[in-house]
Amino acid sequence: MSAIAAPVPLGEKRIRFTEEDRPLIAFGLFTALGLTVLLPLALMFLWSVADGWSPPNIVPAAYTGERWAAVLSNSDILNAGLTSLFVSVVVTLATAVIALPTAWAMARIPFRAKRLVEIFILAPMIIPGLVVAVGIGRLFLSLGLAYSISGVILVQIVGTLPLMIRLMTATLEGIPQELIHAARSLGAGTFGVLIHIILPLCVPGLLAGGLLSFVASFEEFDKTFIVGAPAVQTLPVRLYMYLDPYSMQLPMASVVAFLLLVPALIIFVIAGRVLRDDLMAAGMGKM
Amino acid sequence: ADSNLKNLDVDLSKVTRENFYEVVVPAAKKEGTVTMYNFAGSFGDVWKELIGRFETKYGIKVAYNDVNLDQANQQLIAVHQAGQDAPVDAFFAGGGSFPLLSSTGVLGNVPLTKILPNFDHYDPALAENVFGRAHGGAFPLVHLNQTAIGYDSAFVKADEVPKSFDDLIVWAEKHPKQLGITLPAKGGSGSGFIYSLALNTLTGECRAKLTDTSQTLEQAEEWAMSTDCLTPVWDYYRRLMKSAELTNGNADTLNLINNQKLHMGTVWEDQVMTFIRGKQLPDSFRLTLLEKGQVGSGDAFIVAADAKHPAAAMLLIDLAMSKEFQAWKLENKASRSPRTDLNSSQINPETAQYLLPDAVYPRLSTSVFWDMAKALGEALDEKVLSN
Amino acid sequence: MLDIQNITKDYGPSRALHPVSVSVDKGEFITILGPSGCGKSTLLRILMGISRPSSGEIHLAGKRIDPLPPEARDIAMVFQSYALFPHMSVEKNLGFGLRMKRVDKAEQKRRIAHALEICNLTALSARMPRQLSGGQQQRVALARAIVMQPSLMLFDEPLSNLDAKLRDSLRAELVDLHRKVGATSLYVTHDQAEAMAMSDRILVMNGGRVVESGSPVDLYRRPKHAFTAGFLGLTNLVPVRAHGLQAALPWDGDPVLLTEERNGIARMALRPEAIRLEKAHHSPAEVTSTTFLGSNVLHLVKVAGMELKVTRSGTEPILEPGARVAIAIDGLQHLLVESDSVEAA
Amino acid sequence: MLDIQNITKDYGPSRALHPVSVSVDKGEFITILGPSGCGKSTLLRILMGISRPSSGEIHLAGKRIDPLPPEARDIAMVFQSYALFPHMSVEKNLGFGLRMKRVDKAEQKRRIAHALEICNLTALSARMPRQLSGGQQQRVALARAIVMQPSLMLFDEPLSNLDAKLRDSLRAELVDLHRKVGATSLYVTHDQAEAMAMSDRILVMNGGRVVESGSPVDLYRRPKHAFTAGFLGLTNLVPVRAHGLQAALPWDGDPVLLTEERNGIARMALRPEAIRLEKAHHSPAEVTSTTFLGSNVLHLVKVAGMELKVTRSGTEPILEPGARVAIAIDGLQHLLVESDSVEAA
Amino acid sequence: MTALFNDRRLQLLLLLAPGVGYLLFFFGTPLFQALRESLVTDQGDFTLMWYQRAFSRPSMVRGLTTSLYYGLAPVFVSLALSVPLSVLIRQSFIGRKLFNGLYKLPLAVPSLIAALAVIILAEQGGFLDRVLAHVGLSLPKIVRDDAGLGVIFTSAWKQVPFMTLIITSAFAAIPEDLRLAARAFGASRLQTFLRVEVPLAMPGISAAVLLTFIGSMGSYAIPDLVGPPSARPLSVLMVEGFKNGKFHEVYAMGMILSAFAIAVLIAYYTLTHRIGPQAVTGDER
Ligand SMILES: Nc1ncnc2c1ncn2[C@@H]1O[C@H](COP(=O)(O)OP(=O)(O)OP(=O)(O)O)[C@@H](O)[C@H]1O
Ligand SMILES: Nc1ncnc2c1ncn2[C@@H]1O[C@H](COP(=O)(O)OP(=O)(O)OP(=O)(O)O)[C@@H](O)[C@H]1O
Ligand SMILES: [Mg+2]
Ligand SMILES: [Mg+2]
Repeated sequence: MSAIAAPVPLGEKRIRFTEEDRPLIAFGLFTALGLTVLLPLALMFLWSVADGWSPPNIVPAAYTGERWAAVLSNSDILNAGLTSLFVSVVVTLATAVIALPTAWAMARIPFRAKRLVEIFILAPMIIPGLVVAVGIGRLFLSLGLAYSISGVILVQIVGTLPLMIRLMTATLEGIPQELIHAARSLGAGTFGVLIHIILPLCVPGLLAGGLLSFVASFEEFDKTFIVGAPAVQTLPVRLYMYLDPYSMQLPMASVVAFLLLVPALIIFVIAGRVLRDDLMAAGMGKM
Repeated sequence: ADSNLKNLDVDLSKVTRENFYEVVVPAAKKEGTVTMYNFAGSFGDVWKELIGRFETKYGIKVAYNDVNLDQANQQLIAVHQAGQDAPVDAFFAGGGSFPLLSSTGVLGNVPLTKILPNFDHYDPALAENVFGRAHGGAFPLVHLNQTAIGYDSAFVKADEVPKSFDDLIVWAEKHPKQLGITLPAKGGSGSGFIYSLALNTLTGECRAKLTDTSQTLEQAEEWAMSTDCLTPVWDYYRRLMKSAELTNGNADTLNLINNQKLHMGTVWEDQVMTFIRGKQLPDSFRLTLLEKGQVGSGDAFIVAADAKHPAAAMLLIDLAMSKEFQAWKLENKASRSPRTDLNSSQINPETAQYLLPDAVYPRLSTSVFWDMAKALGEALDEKVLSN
Repeated sequence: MLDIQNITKDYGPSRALHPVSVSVDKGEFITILGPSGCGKSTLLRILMGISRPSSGEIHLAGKRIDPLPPEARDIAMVFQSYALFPHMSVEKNLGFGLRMKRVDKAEQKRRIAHALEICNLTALSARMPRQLSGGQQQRVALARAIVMQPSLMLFDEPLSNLDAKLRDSLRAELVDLHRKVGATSLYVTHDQAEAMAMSDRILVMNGGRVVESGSPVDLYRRPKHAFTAGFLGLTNLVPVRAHGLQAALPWDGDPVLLTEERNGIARMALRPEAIRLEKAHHSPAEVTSTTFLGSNVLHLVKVAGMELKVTRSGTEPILEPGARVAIAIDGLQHLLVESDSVEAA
Repeated sequence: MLDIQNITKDYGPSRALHPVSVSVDKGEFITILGPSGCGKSTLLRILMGISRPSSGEIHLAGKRIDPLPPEARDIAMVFQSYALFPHMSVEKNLGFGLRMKRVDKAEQKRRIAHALEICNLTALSARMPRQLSGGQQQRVALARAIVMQPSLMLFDEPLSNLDAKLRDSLRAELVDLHRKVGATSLYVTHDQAEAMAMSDRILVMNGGRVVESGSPVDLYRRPKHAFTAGFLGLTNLVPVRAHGLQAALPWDGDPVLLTEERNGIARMALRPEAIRLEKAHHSPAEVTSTTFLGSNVLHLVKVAGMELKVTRSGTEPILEPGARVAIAIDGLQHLLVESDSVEAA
Repeated sequence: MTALFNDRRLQLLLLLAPGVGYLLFFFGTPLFQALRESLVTDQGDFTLMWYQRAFSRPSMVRGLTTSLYYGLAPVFVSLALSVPLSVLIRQSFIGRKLFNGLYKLPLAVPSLIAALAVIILAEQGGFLDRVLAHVGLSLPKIVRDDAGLGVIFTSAWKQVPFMTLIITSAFAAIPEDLRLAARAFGASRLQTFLRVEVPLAMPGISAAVLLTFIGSMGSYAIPDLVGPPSARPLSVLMVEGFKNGKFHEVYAMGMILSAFAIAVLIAYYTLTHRIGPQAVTGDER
C-alpha cells in the first residue's frame, strides 16, 4: 500500500457547475466576436481592394489590386519595414534590460516612496504622446541624438518602459523568496542567482511585456517622426500620412492600415499562445 | 534682404534670374543631394515625375519623403530652435502654413520668385504676397486650389444649383440634412467657406477689418471674438446648422456625398478630382462657385532656412515651376498652375467636366486671409457651436 | 563542529532571538523544537547567511562563518516549501549547486547518480518538479542538499506540508538517510513526535530562547520545565508537597517516590501513561470521558478538582464514563525546576 | 434520514465513484475515511448539489434531493479551506445563509447570537476573517453552518489546514458542539486518529468504493479487510494457518486463539500493541530498531523473515537494538476476510 | 567597496536608477520644460494667462467636460460588456481556447485604425447602414453624432479586451470554494455573483476602470476621427493648438489633463491603501 496515490496536480482544480459544454455560449460569443472584430477587419480589406464601392452595394462591384501593387512595389516600404523591425526588436530588448533592475527593486525592496515611484512610472501612460514628443525632440537635438536610429530607440523606450516595469514587477513578486535563498545556499552568488534563477523564471513576464512593447514600438508614430524623420523611416512614418484624417481616402487608408496591422496581429496571435493571461493582467491591472 | 539660409555658399544678393544657373548649378552639384518633404498624400506621383526629370537633368540625387504637414512643421520648428541643420531642404508645404513657418524662422528667406528663371511667367499677384501676406518671394505657390460648392448632379437638378449664399440656405432648408458644411477647424473647405461668407456679408469698415492682412493671428482672433460686425455671419450659421450637417473634414464631406447621405457640400476642387479618379465620388459630381466669390488657395514649395543643401533645393523648386512640368501637372492632375501662360483650355474635356466651369472660374475666385479664416473658425466654435 | 555563540537578532525594537548558544558535534542530528514564532527559522536563516545576527559569532569546522555570504558557507538547506527550481528537471536541480561550485563534470555525475539512488529518485531524474507528488518533491529537495556533501545540513520543517501517512514514512527515510550520509544536521520542527522519533538531541525553544536541551528520553521523562513537559506530548501538571524522597499527591493515596530529594510545594509532570487505573466502586475519582484512539484509549478522570489525562493500552478493556477508579502511579517521578521566565507559551 | 442509493460519478471515461450506498440515522456523526483521491470530496459535492451524480438517488428526510440545486437543499457545509467570505465580518458571514433564505430579521439575530455563543465567538463578531487566527476561522466556518440549522451538516477535512496542537483541541470542541447541536453530520477526513476520536461510525473508502463501515472500535479491532486494518493505525499483516479456533504463526511459539472458527491459510492483522516482548537470550527474534515516541516506544522485531512492528508503553524499559526477545500474543485474534478488489491503494 | 554595495539605500538607488532614471531624464526633462513653458509668455515672463484662458473660454471649458465625458462614458460601456464577458469565458464551451486568443486582437490595433474600422462599418451610408437599407431600415447616427456614441463605442472596442483580461483574472483569483460556499448557503447563481464574486473582484475591476479611464481621456485619434465636430476634448484641442504653434496654450492644456489624470490616480491610491496595504516582501540581502 503506497501512500503516494497519484502525482499531485499543482494547478487549480477547475470545478464546473455542470460538466457539459455549452454550444449556445460558444455560438453567441463567436458571433459577437465575428461582428465586432473580424467583420471590421474584413471590410477594411474589402475597401483596400475595392474599385469603387458606392451605395447601395453591400460588397464592392469591382476589385482592383492596383493600390496594393503600388504600395508594395515601392522598395522604400520594404526598407521601412525592416527598419521598423530592427527598431522594435532593439526597443523590446532594451526595455526588458532597463526594466528588470527597477522592477526588482519595486517587487522586492520595501521603501517609503514606493507609491510615488509607481505613479511616476505610470505617468508616461497618462501624459499625451505629443507633449512628450515635442519636448523630447528638442532634448535630442541638443544631445545630438536627433535623426538617428539610436535616438528613435531611446525615445520609444519612454513609451514601452512603464508597462514592462509593471509586468516585470508583478512577475518578480511571484518568485518565492525561498528559491533565491535555496540558490544562494547552494553556492550561487548574486550573478548566479540572476542568470540561473531569476531570468528563467521571468520568461513568462518577459514574453508578455516583450509582446506588448513590440507592438507598441512597431506602431509608434509621434515621437519617432519628430525625433527620427526623415533620416529614420519606420513603417508608420512612411504610412501615417495616408491616415491623415483631413484627407484620408478609405481605400488607401485601408491598405496602409493592413500593412501596419498584419505584422502586429501575426506576432500577437503567435505569441498569444505562449502568454499567460494572469500575468498580463497582473502587470496591467495591479495598481 | 539678408538671407537666413545659413548653409548657402552663394551670395544671394548677387544672384539674378539671368546668372542663376551659372552661380547656383555648380553650388548645387557640389551639395550633391537634396532632401524634399511632400505633405500632400495625393501628390506622390507628381513629385516622382519631377524628381525623375531633375535627377536626369542635373545628376543630383533627391531624397523624397511623404510627411504629415503638422508633424513636419513642428519638427522644423524644434530643429530651428535647437539651432541645428534642418532634416529637409525643399518642402512642399500647405499654403496655410506661411504665418507659422515664417514667424518661427523656419522659412528660408529667399526671393525665389524673383531669382528663379522659371518664375518669369509667375502670376504677379502671388509673387510677393500670398493670402494677403508679404513673403518677398520666399513662399511660392506651385500648385493652386480652389474651395467650391460640390453637388451630385444625379440628385441636384441644374436649376436648383445655388448661385448665392442665400440660394444655398434655401436649398438646405428644402433638403434638410443633405448639405454638408466642413467644420472650419477640420478642413480648409470649411474655413474657406466661412471666410467667403464673411466677405459676402460684411461691408464698409467691417469688411476693411476683415481683409486687413496686416493683422496677426492673435489680432484677428481678438477681433473675431469681440466684434459685432460678424453677427450676420453667426446668424447665417445658426440658421444653416438647423438644416445642414457639420462634417469632420474635407474627406468626410466627400465620403458622405459618395454614400448618398449628403448631396451637396463644401469641397476643394483638386481633392474632388482625386476622389473621382479613385472612384470615391460618383461621375455625376459637379462643382460651382457662389456669387461674390469663394476663396482660392495654393500650396508652396519652399527652402528651409536651416537646409543643408539650399542651392539644390532652389534648383528643384525652379524646375517645379518650369512650363513643361506645370503643363504635365495640369494635364495629368488637373492641378491649377500659377503660371500666367497656362490655362484650362489645355485640359482635356473628359477631365474638364469635373473642374469648375469656365463660367465661374477664375471669375469668382477670391483671395483668402487664412489667419482671419482660422480666427473666424475659432470664433464660430465659441459663439455658435459651443452653446 | 558547529559552535553558535551568543547569537541575538533584533527586528527593529523587537528581539526575535535572545542570546542563543548551541554547540553541535560532528554527525549529530539535532532537532530544534518550539511553537510557531519562537525564532526557529530566524536561527536557521542566520546560520545559512540569509539574515545577519545582531550580535554573536558562529564557527563551523573551526572557521568563523558569520561574516560570510551564504554561497561561501559549507551549508545546505532543505526548505519547508521544498524551494525546487521549477524550471529545472530533477537532475538539473541536483546539479545546480555543483555547477555553482564548479565541481568537475565527472564528479558531478557521480554524485548526482549517488544522491538519486539513495533517495530512490533515479527513475524520476528527467521529470520537472511540478510533475512530482509532494513526497517526491520533498525527496528531491533532500537529494539536492545531500549532493553538496556539506559540513552541515539544515532542515526547516521539511515535512510539515505533507499529510500524516506520508510524513511518517518520510520521517523514517530521513533518519535512515542521515545514518547513511552522516552529515551533521540541524532540524527545525514544531511537531514533537517528529522531534522525538528522529533526533539524537532536542533543543526546545520558546520566545526566542533555548528552554532546555537533551536526548528525547531525558526530555520526555525528566523535563526540567513545565514548558518542555507540555510541549513534548500530553502531560498532567500536578501540584505536590515533597518530603525528602516522597511527595504527597492532592488526592488520597500512596505518596509518589521521587528521583531526588526535595522539600515543600512543587509541581510534577505526570505522563498520562504513567497513571494506572483500577475499577474501585467507592473511589472519589471518576472517569468523565473516554476517547478510543486505536492503539490506546484516552480517559479523563476527575479527582480532587483536577481533570487528569490517563491513557491505557488499546488492548485493555475500555472504562466507560461514570466508572469509579482507583489511581496508582508507577515508578519514580521527577519534579519540575520552576522558572517562570521560560514558561510562557 | 439520509439515504444514498447507488450513487455513481463518471468524469469522462474515468469513474470517480462506483455505486456507493450509505444510510445515516438522525443525529449520527459519520466519518468518511480514505486516502487522497478516493472520492470523498466527490461524494460530498454530490450531496451538496454542486456536482450531479451520473446515476443513483439521494433522499434526505424522506424527500428526493438529487435533482435539486444546492440552494434548495437543507444542507450546510464546512469547507477544508474554511471558505469564509473575506469581505464580510464574522457576523455577516454567519448571516449570509439566513439572508439568502430570507429568514426574518429578528430570528436571524437570535440564531446568529446563539451560534456565536456556542462557538465562543461573541467577542469576535465584528472582526473580518483575515483578522482571525486559523483556529478562530475554523470556528466561524462551523458557526456559519450551525446557524442554518440544517438537516445535514457536511464537513470536508475541516481541520487539515491546522497544526497538530490546534487540531487536537478543535477536534474535541467539534465533538462537543455536535452533541449540543445534534445535527446529523457527515465528516470527511483522511486522518484515522480524527476519524476514530470523533465518530459514531466510520465509513472506509478506497478507489471510489466503500470498503467497510462500523464503529471505531469494531473497525480497529475486527477489521474485515487488510485495507481497513492498514489505514486505521499501524498493523502487522501476518500469514497464519488456521485450525478451528487456533492459528499457527509463522514463527515458533504458542498458537493464537481465534474469535471464530476457520481452516486453512489466512491473514491476520496483528496490532503492534497486541504483541508482547520479553527478553529471551536464545530466541530467534531480534529487535532491529527502536524509536522512542514518548508515550510509547516502537520496536521493529525481525522474526521468520518478517519485520514485526511492536509498541510498548513508554513506561516500560526500552529494548535496545540487538536484543533477543520472545514474542507472545495477547487475547483472541481475528482473521481478515480476503477480498482483493478493495485492497488496491 | 563591498561595504558600499551592502548599503541597502545605495543598493536600492542603483536598482531604481535604470528605469526611474531613464524616465526622469527622457520623460521628466521634456515634461518639466512643458510645465515651464505653460507658465511663461512669449517674452519669457511668468504668467498664468494660459491656464486662465483654458478655464474661461467656452470651447476650452467644454473641452474639459468633453474630456471627462469621453473618459467616463466608454468605461461604463466597457464595464457593462467586460463583466459578463469575463463570466462567460470562464465557462467551458467549444472553442474556448480559440476565443481566448481572438478576443484580445483589438489590443494590437492602434486607435487610429480602430477609428477607421468604425467609420467603414458604422458611418452614415456605411456598411451597416447599407445592409439595413436593404431591409428598409436605417442606422441611427453613430459616427460623429452629437452624443459622441462613435467615440464611446470605438474606445470601448479598444478597452473591452483589456478590461476583460484584467477582470477575468480577478474572478479567477477568487477561490472556487467561496463560490461553492455561497451556493451551499442558499445563494442562487446570480446572488453568488453579485454578493460574493463582484465584491471580491473589486480591486481588479477598479484598477481596470482607472487605467481605461486615463487611457480614453487622453486619447486623441478616436474623438478626432469619429467624434462630433462641435464638442472636442482637450486632447484634440491640444493637437489643434500644436498645428497653429500655440505652444504655451497647448502645454497648459497638457498640464491640466495630466494633473487631472494624476489626481485621479492619487485618489485611487489613497482609497485603496486602506483596503489592502501591500505585503512587504523581501528579507535582508
Ligand atoms: N523580517 C522580519 N521582520 C520582523 N520580524 C520578524 C521577521 N522575521 C521574523 N520575525 C519575527 O521573529 C519571530 C521569530 O520568527 P521565526 O520565523 O523565526 O519563527 P519560527 O519559530 O520559525 O515560527 P514558525 O514555526 O511559524 O515557522 C516572530 O515573532 C516573527 O514575527
Ligand atoms: N472535475 C473533475 N474532473 C475529472 N476528475 C475529477 C474531477 N474531480 C475529481 N476528479 C477525480 O475523482 C477522483 C476523486 O476525487 P476527490 O476529490 O473526490 O478525492 P478525495 O477523496 O476528496 O481526495 P482528497 O483527500 O485529496 O481531497 C480523483 O481521482 C480525482 O482525480
Ligand atoms: Mg519558521
Ligand atoms: Mg477532497
